Amino acid sequence: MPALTGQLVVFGFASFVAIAFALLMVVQKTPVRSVLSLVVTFFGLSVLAILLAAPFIAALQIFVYAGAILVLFLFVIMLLNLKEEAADKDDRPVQRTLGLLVALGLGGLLAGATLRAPVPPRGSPVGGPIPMPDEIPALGRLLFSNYLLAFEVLSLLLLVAAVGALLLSKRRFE
Amino acid sequence: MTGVLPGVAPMAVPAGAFLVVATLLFAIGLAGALLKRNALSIFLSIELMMNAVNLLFLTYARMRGDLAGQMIVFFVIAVAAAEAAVGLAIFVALFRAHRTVDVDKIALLKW
Amino acid sequence: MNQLWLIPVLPLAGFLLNGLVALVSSSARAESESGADQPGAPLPYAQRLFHGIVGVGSVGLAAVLSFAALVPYVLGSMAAPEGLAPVVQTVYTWMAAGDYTVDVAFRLDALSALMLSFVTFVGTLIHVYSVGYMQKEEGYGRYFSYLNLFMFAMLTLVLANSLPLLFVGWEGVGLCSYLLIGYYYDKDFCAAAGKKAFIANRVGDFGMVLGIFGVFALFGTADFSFVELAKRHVLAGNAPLGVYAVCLLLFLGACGKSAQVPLFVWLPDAMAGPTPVSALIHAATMVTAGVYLVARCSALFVLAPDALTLVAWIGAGTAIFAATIGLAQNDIKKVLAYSTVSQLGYMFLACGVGAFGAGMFHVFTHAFFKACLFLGSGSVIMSMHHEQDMRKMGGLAARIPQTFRTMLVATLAIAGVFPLAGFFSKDMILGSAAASGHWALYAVGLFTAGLTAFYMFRLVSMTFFGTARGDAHAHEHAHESPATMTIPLWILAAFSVVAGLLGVPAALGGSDRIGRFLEASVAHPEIHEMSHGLEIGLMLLSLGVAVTGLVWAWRWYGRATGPVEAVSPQAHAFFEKTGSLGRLVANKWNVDEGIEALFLSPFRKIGTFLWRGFDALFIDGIANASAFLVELLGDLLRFFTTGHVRNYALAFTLGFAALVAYVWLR
Amino acid sequence: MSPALVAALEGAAKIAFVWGVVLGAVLPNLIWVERRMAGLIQDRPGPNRVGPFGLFQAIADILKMFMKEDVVPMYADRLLHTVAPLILLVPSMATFAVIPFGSSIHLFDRDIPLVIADVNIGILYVFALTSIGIYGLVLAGWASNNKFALMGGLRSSAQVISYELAMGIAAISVFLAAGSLRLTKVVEYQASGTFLGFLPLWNCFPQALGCMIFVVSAFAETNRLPFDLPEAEAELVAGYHTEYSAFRFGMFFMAEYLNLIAASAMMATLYFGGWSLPGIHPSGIFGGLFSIAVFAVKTGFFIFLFVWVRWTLPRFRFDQLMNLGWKVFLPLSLLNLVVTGALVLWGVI
Repeated sequence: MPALTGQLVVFGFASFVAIAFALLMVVQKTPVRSVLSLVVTFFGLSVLAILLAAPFIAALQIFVYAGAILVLFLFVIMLLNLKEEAADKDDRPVQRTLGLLVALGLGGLLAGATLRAPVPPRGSPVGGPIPMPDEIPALGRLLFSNYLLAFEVLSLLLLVAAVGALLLSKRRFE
Repeated sequence: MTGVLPGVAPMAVPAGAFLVVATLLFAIGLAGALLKRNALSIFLSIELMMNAVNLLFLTYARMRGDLAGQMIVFFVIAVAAAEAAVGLAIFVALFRAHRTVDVDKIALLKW
Repeated sequence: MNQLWLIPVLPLAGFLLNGLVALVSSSARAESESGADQPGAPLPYAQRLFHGIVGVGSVGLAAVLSFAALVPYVLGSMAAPEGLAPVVQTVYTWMAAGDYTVDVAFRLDALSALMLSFVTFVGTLIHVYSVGYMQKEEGYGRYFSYLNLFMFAMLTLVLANSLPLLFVGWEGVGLCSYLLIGYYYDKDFCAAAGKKAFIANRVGDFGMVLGIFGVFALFGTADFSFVELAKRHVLAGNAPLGVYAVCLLLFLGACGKSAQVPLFVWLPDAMAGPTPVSALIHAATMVTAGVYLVARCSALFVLAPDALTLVAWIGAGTAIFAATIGLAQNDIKKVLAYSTVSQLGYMFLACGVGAFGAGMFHVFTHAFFKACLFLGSGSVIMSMHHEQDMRKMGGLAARIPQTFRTMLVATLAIAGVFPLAGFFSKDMILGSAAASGHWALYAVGLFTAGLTAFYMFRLVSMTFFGTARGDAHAHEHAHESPATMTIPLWILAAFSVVAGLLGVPAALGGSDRIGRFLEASVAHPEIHEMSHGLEIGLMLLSLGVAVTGLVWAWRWYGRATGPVEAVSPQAHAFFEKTGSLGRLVANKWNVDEGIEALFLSPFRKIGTFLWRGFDALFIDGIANASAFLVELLGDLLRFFTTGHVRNYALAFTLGFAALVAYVWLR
Repeated sequence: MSPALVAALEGAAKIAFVWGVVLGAVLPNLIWVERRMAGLIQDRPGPNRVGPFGLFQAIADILKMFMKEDVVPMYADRLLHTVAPLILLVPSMATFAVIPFGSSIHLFDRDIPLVIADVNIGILYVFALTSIGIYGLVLAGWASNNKFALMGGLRSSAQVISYELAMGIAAISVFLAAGSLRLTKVVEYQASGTFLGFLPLWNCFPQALGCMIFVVSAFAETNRLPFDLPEAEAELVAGYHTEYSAFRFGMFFMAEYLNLIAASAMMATLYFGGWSLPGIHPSGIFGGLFSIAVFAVKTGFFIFLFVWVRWTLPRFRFDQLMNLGWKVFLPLSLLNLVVTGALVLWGVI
């Protein structure tokens, strides 16, 4: 089935891009470039999301994450004029090696755990080809029924965060 | 209302592959968070970790064929927005006070 | 009459109005710097007029309304053979818990009608009297607002249709009593007296609250329909053990409010308040609330005859106990205070022998002559420039003739001289005690009647007869009180004469109207019939005892010419002869000291122990030890607290990894 | 041929058609139109030497840009400096993928919908791409290592983010009425009935306020006058592309025009019925072509409006711009949302 292999190819490419640019983000010394690498990673992730029948989330990922949150990062970086990370050597070698080991170890652990963990199937997905039918109305109905409380709390959280951010970044004149 | 994912084709890519990619990205983000010294870079790494988890949720949603996972991702993204706003505001305040965002030069979380 | 709720609400409105104006004006006066408005200076005339009109007007209007309500009721009730059914008026639902609700509902029946009549009437007179008595006082507005608040609470208490609402009024009058006793709050002993009253009442209220709970537990309701339920129990002839407990608990509350042994100690001290307050609250109305409560719950009490007997003995004991103390008091108001305690004992004695109607009758008559006596003493005190010691008075009869005459009438009434009010009510009590077969109680009551006559005439003699003692200057300037004070005196004196006619017993050709009227509301366990001959004989006996007391007092004190230290040589000699017993009586049986030794001092010691031994050593020790432990731990953990966020993140991640490993390998 | 291959071919053909028309026909002529219009409005001839009526002026301009020297400033971030114009250009080209440029056309026994990708997240897709475009502006300013450029970049991104909010909320009203994020559904909805009995059900009528906000915000989003603060010559030389020359500058130029065209197409689609015309529904191949023509005329009108406004209105001050966006448009767009919600609830639209 050519469509399926096509999906495989897309998956392979997208995950390669995501992982490669994620690595690049970590290795990168210039914060601006780190941000850009992460943006590319998000594009890869968003393609993966489309493969997972979540185009709405994919668009949201780009719209909110790449388009708003990371731009905010960029702004702050420019505001603070962070050209390059401090050139002096990392004077915490223990932290460095241990951190790397722990990250790798935990990554392996999690990979093993997630692969072993059984996922109770809710019902085998069936239906037409991708692009799939509209899932947005179903999401909307869920949002305003089962998740209404979470939604309202979230709106409150956003308000508080906005006020908090405003207060924190305000210059205080003595 | 049931939250069942509207009918989609069987997965062409094995779900395990998505899980592996997600954990890999999580591990990379974790390494970044532990190794970077610039507060902003650490924050970026945390964002990457959150997105890796998002991918995991999406995969499970696809595997189970319902929308709960996508819903959670929706909320995670919204919370991330709030978190970014406050976090970055804190960094700006921090930079004003210390002229640096190198976390190794700031040891205020003591006593 | 469906404006029952207006009766308590009117004084409440008066309280709010007076209180507000008083508050505003006092803060304004505190701010003003001008010399004319020195603190302590009386209020300007216009403001006094306002306070007086609002204070007297609201209560007077309530009185008019209540008479409009109760006159048709009383007439209808007298006409109907079984009496009229109670009028119950629900204002709104106060609280609802499950299917049980407490309404703010007012009830007009024979009992509350009787109380209502003299509470509003005497209350109005005392308000009028206060206008004259308090005119030189700084806190004129405050005084009237408190007095109005008291009227509101008392009327709520009287009209309440349920125990919880009655309790609101109960606490309300307690609060006002406290406020008014401590009216001169800048004097230490006044403030202390207020606290004493409040705390003694708390002991009683504790029982009262438990009693209300008990009633609810027994009958499933706390409004006065439980009386009907209790009556049915009488018919069924079975009284649960809980009834005893509830009766005793409610009686404990009544003891506190009505100053019975052992909770009577607060009432004499309460004389620290202004005299009209003593007249209204500590003689005529509030203190009778306990009797009212017992009468209200009479159907319950008759289920527990042993409890009733206890009530009778407590009452009798209080009566004679307080009367003996009254013999040796020199403060004019103190004598009246102990007299009040003694008379309240009489009332409980009546209730205890099952003659609730007689008890309430005595409440009714007592209100008039005791109010008259208190107001008269106030008039005396005022004319003597705030001198309360009778030893420094004497010979005032010519100086203040109106006060003298009214007080003399009231004294004869309380002494039980035929045909004044006290005679009928007191003899109804004594007769009931005798008729129920409690001859010992009768004897105590009779003896107390003699003592009453003695100490009351002693008071009159020391004050008005004989020669002027003490400050000659004060005597020369003694003058009669203004009309606002003498007119209430005359009215009360008149009622002291005629109030008893409501209850002329059958033996004297009357029909005991009040007793029949009250039958609808109070229980009457069994009817003891006495022959009219025996009844008249007993009456003559008590009259004889009373006259003996009067004559004795006249002999000892009537022409007393002794010095201030020993006014009457005979009395002095008598007390010398009785030695320690006499000293004991003169010292109020050392009750206060006894309470101090029995309760207060041990409690203080326990408190000190708990403070020094338990709190300081044990509790603080625990706190300090845990603090020390935490500090030790903190010193250990300080090593890990580098302050670097990356270390923390690493530790956090390690912990998380361990968790994942555990979950996986489990 | 397998269905997948047919679908792929069909998609490729549509992409070729759309980009061909946009890049090959509209874009060069737009340059000419703008310059000629400027001349007309400013009472001067405008370019009239190259070809008839100066029609080939655009080609000459493009050739000039290709041939000029490509300068990268010494302390610039070379990589980002190169990438920035591309980041700006690519999203603006990708926007066209979801805009339905006609109803459908019957060819080779198949109904071919005249839209490259009819995705269910249509409007969201457009906004996502718009928000990505910001990176181009910011990075161009940052990478140039020039304070004017940086200021321009920051300004433009602040401006775009601010107006994106009002624009997005205005657009929410549109798909609230249409009941779908899919742009084809939005157009079909507008073609489906009448408003108040005599007006076409174009969103510009029931949502006149939203339409106005969207149009004005689109001017701000595309950095066109009167909102071209980022490149305000008088203050910032040329804003974020101060340090760009030759073909890199050409890419910015191109991106601006592409954005303009895309914005015009979006306005036509969201508020003016897209390819539909009330009362006229021709069928067959002609029907498809007719709908394309209708869409082209509507889009063309808005392109003309852009040009017209540019040469007519003066520039805003930056604080005025921000005030307008946050204190006027944002509340008004919320009001529009509420009103539209009420209309939908009561079944008026």
